[in-house]
Amino acid sequence: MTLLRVRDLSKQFVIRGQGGLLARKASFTAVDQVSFDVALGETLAIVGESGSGKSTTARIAARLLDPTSGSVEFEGEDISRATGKDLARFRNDVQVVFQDPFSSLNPRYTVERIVTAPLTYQGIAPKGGRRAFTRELMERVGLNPDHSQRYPAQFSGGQAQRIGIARALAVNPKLVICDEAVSALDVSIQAQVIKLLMRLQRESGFSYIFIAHDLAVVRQLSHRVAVMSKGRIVELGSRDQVFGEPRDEYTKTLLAAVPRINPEWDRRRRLSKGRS
Amino acid sequence: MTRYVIGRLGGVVVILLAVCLFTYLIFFKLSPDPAVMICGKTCTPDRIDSIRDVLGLNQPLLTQFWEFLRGIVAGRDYGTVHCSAPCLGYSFQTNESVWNMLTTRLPVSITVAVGAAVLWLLAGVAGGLISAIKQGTWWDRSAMALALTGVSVPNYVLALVLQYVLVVKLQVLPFPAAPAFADNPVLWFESYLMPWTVLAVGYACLYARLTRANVIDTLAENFLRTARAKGLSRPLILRRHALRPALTPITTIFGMDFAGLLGGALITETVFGLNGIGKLAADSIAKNDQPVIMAVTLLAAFFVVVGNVVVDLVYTALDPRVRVTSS
Amino acid sequence: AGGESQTSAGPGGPAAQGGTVQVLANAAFSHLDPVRGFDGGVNNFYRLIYRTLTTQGAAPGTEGTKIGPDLATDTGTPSDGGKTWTFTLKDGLFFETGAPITSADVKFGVSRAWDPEIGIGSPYAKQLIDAPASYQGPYKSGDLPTIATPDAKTIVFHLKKPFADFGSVVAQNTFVPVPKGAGAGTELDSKPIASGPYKVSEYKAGASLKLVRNDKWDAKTDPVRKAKPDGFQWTFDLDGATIDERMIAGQGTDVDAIAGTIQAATVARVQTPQLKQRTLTGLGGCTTYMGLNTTKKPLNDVRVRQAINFAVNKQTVRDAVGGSTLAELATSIQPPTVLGRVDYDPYPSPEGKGDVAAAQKLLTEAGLTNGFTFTLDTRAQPKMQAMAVAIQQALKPLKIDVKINIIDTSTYYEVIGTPSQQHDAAITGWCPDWPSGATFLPPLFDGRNIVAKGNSNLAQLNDPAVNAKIDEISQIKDVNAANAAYGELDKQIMALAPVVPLLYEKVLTLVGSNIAGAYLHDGYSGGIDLVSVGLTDAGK
Amino acid sequence: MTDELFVVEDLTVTLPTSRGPVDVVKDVSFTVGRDDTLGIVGESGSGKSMTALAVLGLLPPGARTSGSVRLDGRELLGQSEGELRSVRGNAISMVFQDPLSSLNPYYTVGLQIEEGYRAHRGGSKRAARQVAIEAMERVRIPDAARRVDDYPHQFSGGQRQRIMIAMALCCSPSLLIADEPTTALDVTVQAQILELLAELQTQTGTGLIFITHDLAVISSIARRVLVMCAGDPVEYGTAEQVFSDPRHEYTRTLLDAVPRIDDEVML
Amino acid sequence: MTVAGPRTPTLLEVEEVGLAGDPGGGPPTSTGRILGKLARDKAALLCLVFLLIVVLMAVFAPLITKLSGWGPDEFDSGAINSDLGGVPHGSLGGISGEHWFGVEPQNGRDLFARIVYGARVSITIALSATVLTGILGVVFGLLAGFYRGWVDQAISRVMDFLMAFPALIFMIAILSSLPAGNRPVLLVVVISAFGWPYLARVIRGQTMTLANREFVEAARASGAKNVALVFREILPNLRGSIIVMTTLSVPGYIGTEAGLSFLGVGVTPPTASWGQMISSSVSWYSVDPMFFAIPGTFLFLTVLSLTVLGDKIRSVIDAGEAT
Ligand SMILES: Nc1ncnc2c1ncn2[C@@H]1O[C@H](COP(=O)(O)OP(=O)(O)OP(=O)(O)O)[C@@H](O)[C@H]1O
Ligand SMILES: Nc1ncnc2c1ncn2[C@@H]1O[C@H](COP(=O)(O)OP(=O)(O)OP(=O)(O)O)[C@@H](O)[C@H]1O
Ligand SMILES: [Mg+2]
Ligand SMILES: [Mg+2]
Ligand code: NI
Repeated sequence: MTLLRVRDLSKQFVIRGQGGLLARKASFTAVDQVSFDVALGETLAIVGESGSGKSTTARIAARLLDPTSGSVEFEGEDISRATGKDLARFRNDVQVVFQDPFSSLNPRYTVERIVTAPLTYQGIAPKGGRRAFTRELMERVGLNPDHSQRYPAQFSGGQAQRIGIARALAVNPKLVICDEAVSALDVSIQAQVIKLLMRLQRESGFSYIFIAHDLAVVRQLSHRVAVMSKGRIVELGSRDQVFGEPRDEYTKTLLAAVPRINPEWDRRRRLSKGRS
Repeated sequence: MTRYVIGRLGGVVVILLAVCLFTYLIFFKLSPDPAVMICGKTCTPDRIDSIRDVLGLNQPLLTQFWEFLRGIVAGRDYGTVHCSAPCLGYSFQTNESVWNMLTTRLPVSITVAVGAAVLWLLAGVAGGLISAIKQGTWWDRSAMALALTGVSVPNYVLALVLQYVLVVKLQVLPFPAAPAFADNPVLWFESYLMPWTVLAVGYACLYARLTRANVIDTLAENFLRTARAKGLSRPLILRRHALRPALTPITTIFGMDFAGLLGGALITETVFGLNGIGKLAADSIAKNDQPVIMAVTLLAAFFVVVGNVVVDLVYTALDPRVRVTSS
Repeated sequence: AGGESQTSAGPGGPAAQGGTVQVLANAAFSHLDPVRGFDGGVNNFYRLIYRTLTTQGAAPGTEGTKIGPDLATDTGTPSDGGKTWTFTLKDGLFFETGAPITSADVKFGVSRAWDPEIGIGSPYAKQLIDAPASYQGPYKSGDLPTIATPDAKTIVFHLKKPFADFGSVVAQNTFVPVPKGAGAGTELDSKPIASGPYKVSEYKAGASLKLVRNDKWDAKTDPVRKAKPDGFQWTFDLDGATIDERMIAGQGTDVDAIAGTIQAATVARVQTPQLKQRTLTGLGGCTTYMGLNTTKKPLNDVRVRQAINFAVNKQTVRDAVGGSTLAELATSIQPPTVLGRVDYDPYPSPEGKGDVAAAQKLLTEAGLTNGFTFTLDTRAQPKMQAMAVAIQQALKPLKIDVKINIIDTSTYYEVIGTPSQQHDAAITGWCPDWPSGATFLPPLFDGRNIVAKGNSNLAQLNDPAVNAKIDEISQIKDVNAANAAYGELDKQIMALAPVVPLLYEKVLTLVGSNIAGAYLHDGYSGGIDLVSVGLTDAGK
Repeated sequence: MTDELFVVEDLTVTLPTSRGPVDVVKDVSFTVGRDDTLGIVGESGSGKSMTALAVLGLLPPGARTSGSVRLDGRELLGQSEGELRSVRGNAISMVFQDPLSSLNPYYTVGLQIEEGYRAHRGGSKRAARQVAIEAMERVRIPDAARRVDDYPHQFSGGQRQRIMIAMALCCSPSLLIADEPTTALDVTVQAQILELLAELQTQTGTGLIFITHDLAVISSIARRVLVMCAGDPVEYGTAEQVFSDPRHEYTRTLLDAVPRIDDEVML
Repeated sequence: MTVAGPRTPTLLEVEEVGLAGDPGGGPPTSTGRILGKLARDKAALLCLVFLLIVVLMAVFAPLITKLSGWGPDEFDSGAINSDLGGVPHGSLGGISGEHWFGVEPQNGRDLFARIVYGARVSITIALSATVLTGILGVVFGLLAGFYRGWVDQAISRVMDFLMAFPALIFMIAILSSLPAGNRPVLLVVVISAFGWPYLARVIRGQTMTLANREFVEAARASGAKNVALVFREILPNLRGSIIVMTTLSVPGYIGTEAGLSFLGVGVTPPTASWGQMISSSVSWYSVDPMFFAIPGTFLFLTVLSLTVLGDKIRSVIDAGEAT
């Protein structure tokens, strides 16, 4: 069952043309004829070049930005023109984790207030009170629950990112759009968060759009993968197909460039571990 | 952009028309019959009638309003006298051409406004900035206490006290008058110094507090850390990175305040006997001199409305994030 | 005249020839056009640039209010039982333009008073001189046939009915000569054509006015105007407090300055001997009173009005305007400066502090033991409000609840002058146009003068006996006898208590240390007589 | 080792919180030589960024530090703002972790790159602008000549990160501290940036402190590695040693958790 | 692969409630914590105490003046010198055991009683006008800045229109043509009607900037409706300007009330108000400085207390962030 259907999405930004203040406007195509589907309970990963339009696509899919052309359907309804109740329902069902951790947190609010904001906005009261709810949520994403009264500026980059994740998971969305949601996390916490995401998918049928540069992570949790370059989807296929037999030239370059830990050292470590 | 400006200017005209009409209604309908006031102490009903006739007060209100508007563009005739465009009529009280009254007084108001604005911007922004940097120190506290005193003192009180101290007691300044700059620049400066100061104090205090609040907010931003990390000099950091975001909102207020002052500083001009638009307004209200009230209102409205357009343009120019969505 | 109205002698000795007198003024002149302007201040000023057929004297006290010839050789010759008046012009009279002043110019000047657009000043010419009903002034209706000018020196006025004091009427501003054909529209308001010793050299409306000598004026033709200084310089629209400060400080050209009455708060500061030397004080020549609307209940009961007259504490009212230095307690309607006025007190109380017992008795008689409520109109001016509050406070013990209704200064007279809008009482004042009961009692108390708009009979008193008496006095040919009769009429009216006379306000003014020849002129609301003032040392 | 470029000894950072002061960095010591690269890895929130900020005296207000930080033998800790100014952006440059909030939204990225250059190198506006464009080109921002006049919010996350790098590089510092500079970059661009950094190091002998979570990147560029956990330096050694024979439990957990592209898929 | 199934809350137990439930959503700690912190701050406590005194004065005015012996409108001719223009007898403006704060020149009314009664009028008018302009200014400023487009156009043009009138002139014109009615209420309404655009424009400008911040977008993605975005996300970031502008508007409105009273369109005499007292004392500044100093001091202290308190509250809220 298709949850989200994106068709022929394009986005052009108005940019300054050459020739000073009074110059004519020019436009720049950030997203170009992008189409994809996300099924219920599925993870679609979007990988690709930096600046290729991944975040822009995600924003449009979450209806935070209006497309220049194209359509976005959620549960069969075109949401690119939805208003009022329909839009509210859509917003409740779709949550976003933003790429830039600090900018997306209101500097005036404590973590507790930030994390429970979606509940407040959707008129849901947390069982057991806000404090307990927040503490539990913070624990799940690996944050110290004692810090629930701190303000965003008092956290590290990775912690701020986890606040963003916690916020997205506070309600029960059908679709979570994760824009580089785990990039600032150390690998062990990253693994914990990924496990959490996958468990939620298993148990509650969440769908994800997962934007990431870490191809190893993508391979771990995606069902299908879209590869973007210069505003277009150059390759879209099942995970095994994209990783196993990439068709597009850019995908191949990408896969070839993945850095690895010095294999020699790695082998030695495994050996020593085995010994100890 | 050009279209936006043209649209806004169209809006200005509409607002001015609305202001005109509203003023007209209020002062010509709600307030007493000017004919009676012109008529004076010993007056007969006949005479009131003939005065009304000459002034066109017997016509329907809208016709009168239309005549008034037409006069601005095309000039008009009053009884035996012709009033050439832009005709804002004649004062009921002094029989002077209102246009002349405005043009002779405007330079005084502009001088007062510009001088005061320079003073309060310098004092307010500098004071607020220093307070913000030295937040919580002795300097900060005393500067903010001073700012409070400043706003709490009504400016006519300040005017009289200053006058008493500086002019009467210490005799360092002359009694305020409005001499021409060309005649005696030193006297000109000395004469305006007090009005400028008195007018500037209240604003300076407000600006200092606002600047302080905004700068403190800005100082906590991450980008300020970046600026420091680049090894920029302190003045540059403050001027470029701290002050610009802090001052952008202040431009809004400044535009409103300055434009408002161009339309006359009522109290200050009255207290110091400066013949500007503000004093003209005060006098014409006291005498219920409707054509003058009308003209003063229009002039003030013009400055404010145009000022607001300028503010909006400047604001979008100053804040790139606003700029992008506005196009 | 009352003994208190003594005008202090001018400081600084005799005025020298030359120099410029500075005048610091609160407000600008209303009009420079003589048929438009009509108040004490502007009348005083007009004498510097304009001449009229006759004029008041130039001296302190009653000497000053005596009418004497100016352009005319005498104060007029009546004929036809006082219905026709003939005046002859002196020789050697010229406008500032150099043109000679003829009787035709005088006639032209007077006829302008009929122009509804500009004839808004002194009303007497129009009221007294016979003219076609449709006459609209020389610019619209041309020549006024009822004023004859048989030759260039003679002018003959035909009145509607006999008027004994017409010699005083021709001293009014409307009788200023204007060159035939000139002065249409607002011309004279910005550029007067001088006939007096000075002419306007620079006029910035609302800011300043500069007078310089009119060399076409011949001192030999003018026994009244001393005209010692070479010029006058007005600075208008100064703040009252600033004027006081400047006068006290007396720096720079302010030593050559004169100004109006000081503010109440300044009184205490001018008590030093040095400043006392520079002060002039005297009566302003007006009466401040509270009109009681006799058509409203319960003020229609004369006992109630009398009770109020007894109860008002005039001391506190006086304190409200600045105390004993700035006002005297009023007892009669006519102020002491009016000729023929009788000094008496129909509703006496100790020190004018109000006699509550007497008032209570009258109220009990009227059946108002429990008091009542009435509304008092007053101007939106601190002084006026303070007076109203003082009255309110004084009537409280009688359980009279005074509701103060504040009306904008600019519309005050219109409101209280419209019987349909007027409330129960109002505080206002009246000044005579010349010091005679003729310009005081009939306008205020003639029941037949009650009009729907612009009414000045605030009490709306329409008493047949009073009306008859007014008619009777108007028939009296002898001016002095008439004035004496007005003095008696004053008593007759006060018995009806249509008003509560509150104060005779005084003038207290400071002059610069170099000012000479200054005295207060009774005819000009107590202003310093401008035609006599000058400088001690003209070279300073 | 006497000619070490940069030495940190027993650095401790204490931050005030509503529950009293907290040591977020405890007794950290390390050295960086010329043309040398130190990798700092560790738990999120373990004090990596605070260590970096402490070096330049950019900690949040109220923070206290102790220990010693020396660049070319010159003590930096506790120096006045004025003295630090000549070091910041000149001898030591820094790439911040959170690019969007670290860029001033009111100015074009061009100006923000230029101003650092001009503060230390002087020169005309035009020259500085040229430098800015070149720096942007070096970090692979397409169409740099046009985009130099764009504002931060007009860039993608990775592009902003690269602008931060360009800003840090334009004065050829002797020490570059890069706090997660490539997290938002795809692997190809990342490779190019890493190459660029290596090039710079060989050309100018720049010392590099590279903070990241990407252990693969560390293994390929760092000569020495510092592992942090909850403010403590749990392991410090050569890359080879840390990767092949981790001594501390935490390092081992970390290395075990690294996802590998060829790992078995859990899904 | 699609995993269909009932959407049961698994991560955390949540229960659905209607929109009515828990609209607050603010930091749960705030009120209690703020009060607690303020109580521990000496300066803030002092300010609170002073404001409390003023409020009590206003509330119990009749009682207090019974104690002091003189009513606010009672004349005391014995206390002033009629021959010197009505200056109070004695130094310090007639301060004595009988008249604690001295008397008013020209009529000898008791200044203490007038201060006490004046507090009623001035504080009510200034505070309600401040609150009203504050609310109008903030709400309309936020809406205009946030929605842009035609909402902004409509609100901005109305603001232009209101601001275009020289406010004082029009207050006089309107007030003098309105029936007397309840003057203080009328004053508040008129002052606020002309006063709010000033604040609104500032708020509008800052809102335009804030509306483009990413955290607003984030909240939108969390399901916040526009109204919530405006009032929950943007508003807290404006408090610096709001606190400054509103605290400083208190003396402004007291002054406006004074000016209007003076011009005869404000409160009717003999009602006392601080503004009216200050403006009538101005001309006496050199002869009877106490007449000015006493109401001036009260006004100053009130404003000072409000501002200091505003700053303290702000810094207490900030406390978590800064330290
Ligand atoms: N202003 C502050 N006040 C109090 N504690 C703070 C403040 N800023 C950061 N911290 C705390 O200091 C610790 C170290 O933060 P730091 O930013 O150095 O972590 P990091 O190692 O860079 O983590 P990440 O990899 O997530 O960026 C964190 O636990 C954080 O919560
Ligand atoms: N507001 C804007 N105005 C103009 N150009 C923009 C704007 N926002 C984004 N762009 C441009 O659109 C392109 C796509 O940006 P987007 O943020 O979608 O990239 P991305 O794929 O998320 O990259 P990254 O991985 O670096 O975050 C970029 O080249 C960027 O510069
Ligand atoms: Mg992105
Ligand atoms: Mg970090
Ligand atoms: Ni007039």
